[in-house]
Amino acid sequence: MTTTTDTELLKVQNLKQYFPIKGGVFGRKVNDVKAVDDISFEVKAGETLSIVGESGCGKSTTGRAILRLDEPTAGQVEFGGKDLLALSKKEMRKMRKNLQIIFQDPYASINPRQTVRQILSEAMQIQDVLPKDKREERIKELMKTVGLGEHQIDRFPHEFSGGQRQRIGIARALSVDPQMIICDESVSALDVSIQAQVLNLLKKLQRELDLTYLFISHDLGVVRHISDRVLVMYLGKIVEIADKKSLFDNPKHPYTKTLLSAIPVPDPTVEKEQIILKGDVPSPIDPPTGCRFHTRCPFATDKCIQETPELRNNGDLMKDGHRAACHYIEEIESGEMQPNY
Amino acid sequence: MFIYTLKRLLQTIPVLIGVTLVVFLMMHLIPGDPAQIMAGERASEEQIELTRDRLGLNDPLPVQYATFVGNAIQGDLGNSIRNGRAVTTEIGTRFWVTVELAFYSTLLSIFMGLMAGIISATRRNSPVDMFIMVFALFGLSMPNFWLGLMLIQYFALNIDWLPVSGWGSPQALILPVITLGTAGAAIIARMTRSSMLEVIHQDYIRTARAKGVKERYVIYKHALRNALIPVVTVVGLQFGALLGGAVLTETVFAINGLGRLVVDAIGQRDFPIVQGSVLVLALLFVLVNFLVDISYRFLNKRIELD
Amino acid sequence: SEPDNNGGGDNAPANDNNAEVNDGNADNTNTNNEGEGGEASDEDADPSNLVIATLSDANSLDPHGSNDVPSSAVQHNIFETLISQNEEAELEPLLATEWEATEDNVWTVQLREDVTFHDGSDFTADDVKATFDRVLDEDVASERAFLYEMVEEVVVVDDYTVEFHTEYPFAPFPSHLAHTGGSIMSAEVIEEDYAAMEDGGQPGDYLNENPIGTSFFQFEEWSPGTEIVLSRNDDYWGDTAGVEQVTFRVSPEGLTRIGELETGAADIIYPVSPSDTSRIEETDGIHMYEQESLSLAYIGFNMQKEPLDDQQVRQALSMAINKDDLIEGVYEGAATPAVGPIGEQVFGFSDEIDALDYDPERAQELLAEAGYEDGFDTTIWTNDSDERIAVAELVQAQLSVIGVNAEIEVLEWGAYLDNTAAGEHDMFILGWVTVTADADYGMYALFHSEQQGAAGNRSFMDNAELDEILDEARREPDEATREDLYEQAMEILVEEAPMLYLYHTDYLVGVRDEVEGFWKHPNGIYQLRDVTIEQ
Amino acid sequence: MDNTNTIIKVDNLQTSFFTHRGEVKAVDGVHFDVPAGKTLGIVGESGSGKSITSLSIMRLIESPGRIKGGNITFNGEDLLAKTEAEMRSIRGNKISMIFQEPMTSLNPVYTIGDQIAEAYQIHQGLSKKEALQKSLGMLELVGIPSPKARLKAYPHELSGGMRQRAMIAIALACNPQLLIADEPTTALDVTIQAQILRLISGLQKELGMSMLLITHDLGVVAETCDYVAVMYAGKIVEYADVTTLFKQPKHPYTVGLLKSLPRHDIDQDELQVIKGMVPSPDDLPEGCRFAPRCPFAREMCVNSLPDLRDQEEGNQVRCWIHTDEWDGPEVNVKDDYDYGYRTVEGTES
Amino acid sequence: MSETTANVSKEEKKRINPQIESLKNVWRKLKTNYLAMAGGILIILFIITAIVGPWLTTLDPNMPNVQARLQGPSSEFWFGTDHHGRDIFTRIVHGMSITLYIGFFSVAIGMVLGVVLGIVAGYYGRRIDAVIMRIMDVLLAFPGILLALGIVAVLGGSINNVIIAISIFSIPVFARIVRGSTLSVRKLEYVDAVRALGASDFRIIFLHILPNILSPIIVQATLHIATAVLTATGLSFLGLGAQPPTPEWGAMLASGRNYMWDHPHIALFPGLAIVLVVLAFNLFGDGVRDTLDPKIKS
Ligand SMILES: Nc1ncnc2c1ncn2[C@@H]1O[C@H](COP(=O)(O)OP(=O)(O)OP(=O)(O)O)[C@@H](O)[C@H]1O
Ligand SMILES: Nc1ncnc2c1ncn2[C@@H]1O[C@H](COP(=O)(O)OP(=O)(O)OP(=O)(O)O)[C@@H](O)[C@H]1O
Ligand SMILES: [Mg+2]
Ligand SMILES: [Mg+2]
Ligand code: NI
Repeated sequence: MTTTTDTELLKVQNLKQYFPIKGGVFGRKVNDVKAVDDISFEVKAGETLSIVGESGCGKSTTGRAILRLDEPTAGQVEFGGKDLLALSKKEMRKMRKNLQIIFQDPYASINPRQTVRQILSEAMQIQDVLPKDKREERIKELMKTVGLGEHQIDRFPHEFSGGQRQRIGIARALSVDPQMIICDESVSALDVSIQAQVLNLLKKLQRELDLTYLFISHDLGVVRHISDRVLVMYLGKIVEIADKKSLFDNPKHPYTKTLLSAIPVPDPTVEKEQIILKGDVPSPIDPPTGCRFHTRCPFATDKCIQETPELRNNGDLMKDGHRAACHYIEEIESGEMQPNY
Repeated sequence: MFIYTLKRLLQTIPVLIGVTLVVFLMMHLIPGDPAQIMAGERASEEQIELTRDRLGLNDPLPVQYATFVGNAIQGDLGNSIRNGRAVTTEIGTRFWVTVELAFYSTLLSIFMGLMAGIISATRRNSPVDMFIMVFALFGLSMPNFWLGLMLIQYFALNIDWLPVSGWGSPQALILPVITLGTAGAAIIARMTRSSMLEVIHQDYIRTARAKGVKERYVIYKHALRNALIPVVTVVGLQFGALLGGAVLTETVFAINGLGRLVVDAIGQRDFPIVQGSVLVLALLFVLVNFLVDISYRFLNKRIELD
Repeated sequence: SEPDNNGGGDNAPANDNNAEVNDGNADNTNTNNEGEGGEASDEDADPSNLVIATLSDANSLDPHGSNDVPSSAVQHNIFETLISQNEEAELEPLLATEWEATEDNVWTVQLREDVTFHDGSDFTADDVKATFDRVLDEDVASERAFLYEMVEEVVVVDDYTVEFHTEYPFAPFPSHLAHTGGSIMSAEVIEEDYAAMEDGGQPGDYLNENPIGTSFFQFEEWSPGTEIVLSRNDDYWGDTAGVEQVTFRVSPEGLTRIGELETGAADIIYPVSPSDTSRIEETDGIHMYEQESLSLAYIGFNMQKEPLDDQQVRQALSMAINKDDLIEGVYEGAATPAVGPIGEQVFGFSDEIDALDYDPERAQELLAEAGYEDGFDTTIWTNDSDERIAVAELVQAQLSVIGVNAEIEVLEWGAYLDNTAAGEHDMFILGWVTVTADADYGMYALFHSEQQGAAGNRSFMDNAELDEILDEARREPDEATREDLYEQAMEILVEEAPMLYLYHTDYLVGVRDEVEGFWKHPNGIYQLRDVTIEQ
Repeated sequence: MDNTNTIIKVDNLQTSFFTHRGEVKAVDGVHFDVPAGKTLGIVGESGSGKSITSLSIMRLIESPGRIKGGNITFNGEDLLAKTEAEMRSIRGNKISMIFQEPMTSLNPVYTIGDQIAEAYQIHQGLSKKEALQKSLGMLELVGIPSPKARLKAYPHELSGGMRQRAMIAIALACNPQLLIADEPTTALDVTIQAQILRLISGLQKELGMSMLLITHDLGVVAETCDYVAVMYAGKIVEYADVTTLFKQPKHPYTVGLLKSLPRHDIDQDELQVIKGMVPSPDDLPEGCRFAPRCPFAREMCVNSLPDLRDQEEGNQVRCWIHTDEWDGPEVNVKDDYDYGYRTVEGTES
Repeated sequence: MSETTANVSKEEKKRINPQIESLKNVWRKLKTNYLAMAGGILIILFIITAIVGPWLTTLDPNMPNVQARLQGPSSEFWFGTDHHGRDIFTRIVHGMSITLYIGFFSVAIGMVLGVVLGIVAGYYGRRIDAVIMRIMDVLLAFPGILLALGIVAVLGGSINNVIIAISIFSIPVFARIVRGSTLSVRKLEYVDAVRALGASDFRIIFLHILPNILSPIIVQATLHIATAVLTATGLSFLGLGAQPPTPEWGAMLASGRNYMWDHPHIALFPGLAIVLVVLAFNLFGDGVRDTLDPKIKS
C-alpha cells in the first residue's frame, strides 16, 4: 500500500477545455469540441488517482490542460498551492520540473534521433537540475532505477523494445525529480508481460520516491492494480469518483457498471453478465443535454434528458468520498428501475 | 463550401495588395525612367517633364499607388506607356493564350509524371525505376529553349510533322506544350513515386488485396487516388511556376503570351502593363491554389476545408 | 524611302532593346558545317500573301508615336513621306515633286496632285501642315519631334505648295523629310485623334486603329504581339504592289524564324543570326539577302573618367583592337570595319581620313607615353546582346595583350541606358544608325557637347572646335562645303577617339527563292512594293 | 488434432523476411488446424508472428518476405500451389480477413458502400447497383444504425466501432468459409469491443463460419475461442482447447502470460512478470526460444529445441518439461512458476 | 596499465561526444547504400576537380582563338570549341567551382530561410502562420525577374547577389513543404514531452522538430540545385551573376543557344555537366535521407 497523506497536491476546479471549430468568413469560431466540460477533482500527495473512460471522453485533454500543453478554456489548476494557469510562460517552464508526464505511445513520445543519454541530459539541462559534472552519474543512476543497463546509454530509441522505450520515457520524467507524474495511457501500448514490468516499476518508484500519479487509462485491470482512487469520465464530464474498492465493488453509475462488465475476463469458465450498450459515443461537439449518458443508458428517463445530474454521495449506499452523477442511484440500487435494453 | 470560397477570396486580398505593392515599389526602385522611354531619347527635358506629369509619375508614390488600386478596383488598369493601349486589352488575349499553354502543359506533366511515377514506384529499385528517375533528372535540368529548339529541329524540320511555331491549331500546340511540360513532369514523377511508395504500404491497400482485388485496380483505384494528394500541391505550385516560366517557350514558339508581355514590359519600364499583369497573374495563382485545395477535398473527403 | 532611327545600332530606347539584341544577333562561322543543307518545303507559301517574320512587333502605327525600326517598317508601307531615299541613299521625289531652299530659312515643297488617302480623301498641303504641326505639338510629345525641332512654322502656300520655315538654315532638312517620322497623315484623321485626346485618350489612340496613309498598302488588322496585316491599295497613284497582302509576324527566336523560312511559314525573315547564314545558303529554296547598313557598332569611352580622359589612352585602346578578328569572330565577316562614326553611304563620309589601325606595339607605346606602361584596370559595359557580349569578350582578350585588364559587366537594358546616360561607365558597347544617311544625324547627337548624356553623347565628348563645325555644317546649304566640314569633323573624331569605332554591319535577311523584287534600304526598312511571289 | 472436418490446416509454415541484414524468421514452423465451425485463437506477444501467419494463409506476404516452406491446406486444397489469380478468387470470397486497425484499414477516399460493394463485384460479378443493394443488407447485418445513410459515408465520418463493423461487413460479404480476424478489437474501447465480439460470434454461428482469431488479449480469447494456440517467437508453443489452456496451462510461457495479467476482479500487490524480453526474430536463441526467460530452463532447454508434442485430448505443447527426456526435477508448471529456479543465467539485455 | 587508460579514454570520448557516435552510425548505414555512395563519390570528384582541375588543364578557358571556332569534339578539344574557339572541356573544368558555388549556396540559403519560416509558421500556427504564408504567396506570385532587377539596383550584380536572388525565389518552396511536415510532426507526443519538460520553443523547433522533417527537405534541396543553376543563367542577362567570360555552365549552355542546330555540342556538354551534378546530389541526397530515416533500420 502506498502511504496517503491528506495534503492536496493538485486541485482542479471547474476545468473546461473547448477546442474551437473554425469557420465562417473571418475564421470565426462556429462551434466547440467540448472535450472537457467543467470538472473538479483533487489529488493528494503520494496517492494515485486514475481517470478511466472510453476513448475520446477527455482523459488526455484533462492531463494536457493540467500541464498547460493546451491552454484550458476556463477553470483553475492549483499545484502545490500555486495557480498554474496564472503563471507566465517562463514561470511555467520552471514549474514543469515538478509536474511530469509519461505518454501512451513509447514510439511516438521519444525523439527517434536522440540517444538515451541525449534525452536524459537534455531534460536535466532544461531544468538545470544538478551541476553539469554530476549529471553523468545521475543518468546512470536513472537507467538503473528504471531497469536499463548502462551499456545501453548511447543507443537510439529504435534499438529498444517498446517496454524499454517506455522506461526511457519514465527515466526522462524522473530525471527532473518531479513531485507528480501524469501517466497518460503509459502502459496501454505494451504487451502484457512488459506491461507488468512497467506497472511494477511505477509502483516501486512511488514507494521509493513518494511520487504522486495521475494515471490515465481505459484498462480497468491496470487501473485496479495501480490506483488508490478512480475517476470515471464520460464525454467530458465526471460520472463517478471513488476509492478503488468502492468503485470496483460497488459501482453506482450505470456507465461505470457497463464499463466494468465489458472487460473480458481471462477465464473461460466464468459466465459473466455483460451489459452491452446500444449505439456509439455521441459527439462532444453537440453533447446530449442533461445527463450525457442518457442516449445509451438503459435506465434513462425524461429527467435524464432535461436535467444534468450533480456528483453526489448517498451516505447510505456509498462510502465517504464516493460520488456519482446519476439521478437514480437509489432507484437502480433498489431495483425499482429496471434496465431497458 | 460557399463560406469557404468566400473566405479564400477574402484571403487573396492581402496577397494581391502585397504583390502589387511590392511590384509597384520595385518598379520605382530600379533604374530606368518610363517617361524618358516614352518621350523618346531625343526629347527635351521639358518634354519629359510633361510626359511624367501626364503619366502621373510626379505624384507622391502613395498617391500613385492609391490611384492604381482605385482604378484597378473599377477594372481599369491604366494604359500602356509604350503604346498607349489599355492594359486590359493588352493583357486580354495574351492572358488566355498563356493560361491555355500552362493548362495543357500541366495536363501533360500530370499525365507523364503520374505514369512514370507509378511505374517507378511499382518497380522500385529495378532498372526501369532507375531509368525513369535519371530521365526525370534530365527533364528537370534541360532548359526550355534547348528542348524547344530540339523539338522544332526534329518534328518540324526533319520529319515535318508539326508546324514550327504559331498558336491556335491543335498541331501548333503540341511542341510548346511538351517543351513547357517536361520539367513539371519530372518533378511530378518524383513526387508520385515517393507518394506511391508510402501509400502502397498502407493498411487499406492490404485490405484491398485481401478482398481479392486485381493488382491493377489495387494500384490505380486504391493506391493512386490516395497518392495523388501530395502530388496535387506540387501541381498547383507547378502551374503557378509555368505561368511565369512560359517566357522562353513563348519566345521559341513565337507565341504571343503574357509571359513575354511581362518580361518585355519590365524591360521597357512599362509600369501599368507590369502592374496589371502581375495583378492578374497573382489572382490566377491564388485561384489555382484555391482549386488545388478544393481538389484535395475532392480526392480525400477527410480533409476539412475550414 | 524612309529613314529611321533604327534599333540596329541606334541607342534609341525602349524597343530598341529587342532590335538591338538581334540586330547583331550572334556570332558564329559555319566553318565546319558539313553542308547538310536540306530542302526547304514551301507547302504554306501563298503567292498572294507575303509573310515577314520579324523579331519584334511594332510599337505604334502612328508615325509620331514611336521611333523604332519595327514600327517604321510597317508605317513605311502605309504612309508615304514627301521625299524618299533610293537604294544608294539618294533623295528622290515621292509625295513631293520638287523641293528647294527658297531662302536661308525656308524650304519650299511642291506636292503631287493626284494622290488620295486610303479613306478616299484627297492629299493636299493642309494634310502636310496638319502632320508637321502635330509632330511638333508638345501635347502629343512625339518621340520624333527632334527631327523637326528646327521648324518654326509650316505655311500652306496653295493646295499643293507648302513652306517650311526653320529657325536656322538647316541643310539636311530634305533627308529629315525622308524619315518615316515625316509620314503624311490626313488632316481629318489627325483631327479625330485630337478629339479622342480631348475625351481623355492618349495621343495616337485613334490613329493606331485608323492608320490612314497614301501608300501602296493599307491597314487591315493588327493583333498586338502577333501580327499586322496590310492589304494592297488598288487605288495607289503609282505602280500598285506586287502582292495582295503582307503580314508582319512576330517571331522572337532566331532559330525559329529560320524554321519558319525553311517550311515556308514565312517568306522573309529578319534578322538572321550571322551564325545561321551558311545554313540558309546551303538549304535549297531559300537564300540570304545581305545589305550594307547605316549602322555603327562602337565602344564608347567615358571621356570624363580617368584614364579614358587621356586622348593617348583612347588611341591606344583603339589601336589594340583587331577589327577584322572581331568581325570574323562575331559577325562571320558580314560587316565592314569602321574608320569613323559614319559609313561610306552616308553623306559627309570621307575616305581621306587615316584610321587608327590595328597596331598593338604602337598602342603599348602610347600607353607608356600616357603613363600607363603597366596597363590599368577598367570595365566594359554591355547589355544582354549575344553580339555585344561576344564583342566584349574579344575586346577584353585583345586589351589584355597590352596590359589593360577590362572586366565585363552585363546590364539590363533599362539600367544600361540610365547609367550610361548618367556617365557612370568606363567603356560601353552600343550602336547607332544614321537613318537619314546624313552625317548630321550621325555626328550631332553623338558628339555635340549639348547632346551629352541621354541625348546620345554618352562618351561626354566636349570639343568646342567640333561643336562649331557641326553647328556650321547643319546650316550650310552648299553640299560641297558641307562635305568639307564633315571631313574636318571626322578628322577630329578619329584623332580624339571618343569611341572605338568598330564596324558597320550588314543586314542579314533570309528570303525564300520564290520572293522576287525584295530589297532593304540601308536604314533597315523593307521595300515591298515590287515584291512578287512566284508560283 | 487431425480432425477430419478441419477447414484449414497449417503445417510447418515458414515465412521469412530477407532483409539486407539477413533472414528474419518471422514464422518458423507453425502448425495448427482450425476445426470447421470452430474458433481458433492465436495469442502471443507482439512480434511473435501472429499477423504474418495469417497473412501467409492469405498469401499476402509482401517483399522482402516470402513463404519459405510448409503447407497450407484449405478444404483439402493446397493454397501454396495456387496461382495468383486463383488466390484472388479465394481471397475475400472463401477466406476473408479483418485487420487490426479499423482506422487505417479502410481506404479513406472511397465510401463504405463502395468498399463493401467491391467484394460483390469482384466475386459475384454483380453490377454496382446490385452490389450496393447487398452491401446495404450487410451493413444492417453488422448492426450499423441507419445503414442507408452510412452507405454513402466516408470512413472518417464513422466512429472506430462503426468502422470496424464496416470492415467486418466487407469480410463477411461473400459468406466466407474461414474468417481470419487479426486483432479486430485492439483499437477499440472495452464497451465497443464487447459489442463487436458479440457481433462476430453471433454472425459466426449464423453463417457457420470457422474463425481464426488473433489477439494478445487473453480475456478476449477466454470469451470467444474454442481452441487456443500460443505463439512465441515465431513458433507455436502450446495448443489446447480453451478450458484446458486457462485451467491447466502447460507451457511456462503461457503460465507467465496468464500470471502477468493485472486482474480487475482481484487485488494484487505486485504482478508476476516474465523476465527479459521477446527475442528479436533476427537473433533467435538456438534451443527453446523461451529458455532465456524461463524459470525452469536447464542446460537442455538452452541447447536444443523441443518439438510440439501431443498431449491428452489433442492438445500440444512444445516444452521439455512435458517430455520423457526432461532431466530436471518434476515440476507442475502452473503452481511452481513463482518459485521457478533458474539453472541458466538469463541473458537480460 | 597504459592499455586500460587508453580504453577508458576511448570510452570517455564516446561519452563526451555522442553526436560523433551518431554520425558514425549514419556513415555506417550510408556505406551500404551503393547509389548514395556513387553520388557521394561523384560529388567529391566534382569538388576535387573544382579545386585542382584548373591547375591541370593546359588551355586558357577564356582566351578566344578565332582560328579554332566551333569545332566539334576531337582528341585536341575533347568537348569541341565554342564560338570564340575556347575549349569547352577546359571551360567546364574551370566553371565547376563557380557552378557548384552558385548551386550549393543559393539552395542552402533559400533552404535555411524557407525552413525556418516554414517551421515557425507550422509550429505557431494561427496569425503567424497566416502572415508568413501570405508573404510566401506574394513571393510565389511575384515575377522573379523584377525581384532580380531590384536586387541589381540595390546591391549590384555580383555572384553573391545572384545567390541572394535565387535564395529568395527558393524560400517559399521550402517554406511550404516544411510547414506541411511541421504540422504533422508538431502533433507527435515527443514534442509535447519535451515541452512538458519545460523546453523553450527554440529548442523544440530546432532540436526536435527539424531533425524529423529532414527527408522532404533533402529531396527538395537536391532537386532544386538544377533549378538554381538554370535560374542563375536566366538572371545573368540582367547583369546578375557570373559575368562573361566566366565559364559558368548555365551561361555556357545559354551561349550555345544560337548554335543549337548546327553546333549542338556547345550547349550539350555544359548541359550534361549540369545533369551529372544534379544526379550526383540527388543520389546522395536520397541516400542521406534513407540513412537518417529511423524507419529504415540499418
Ligand atoms: N486539439 C484538439 N482540437 C480539437 N479537438 C480535440 C483536440 N484534442 C482533443 N480533441 C477532442 O477532444 C475530445 C477528447 O479527447 P481526448 O484526447 O482527451 O480523449 P481521451 O479520453 O484521451 O481518449 P483516448 O482514450 O482515445 O486517448 C475528443 O473528441 C477529441 O476529438
Ligand atoms: N516487412 C518486414 N520486414 C522484416 N521483418 C518483418 C516484416 N514484417 C514483419 N516482420 C517481422 O516479423 C515478426 C512477426 O511479425 P507479426 O506482425 O506477425 O507479429 P504479430 O504477432 O502480429 O505482432 P502484433 O501483435 O504486434 O501485431 C516481427 O518480429 C517483425 O519484426
Ligand atoms: Mg488519450
Ligand atoms: Mg499483428
Ligand atoms: Ni497500493
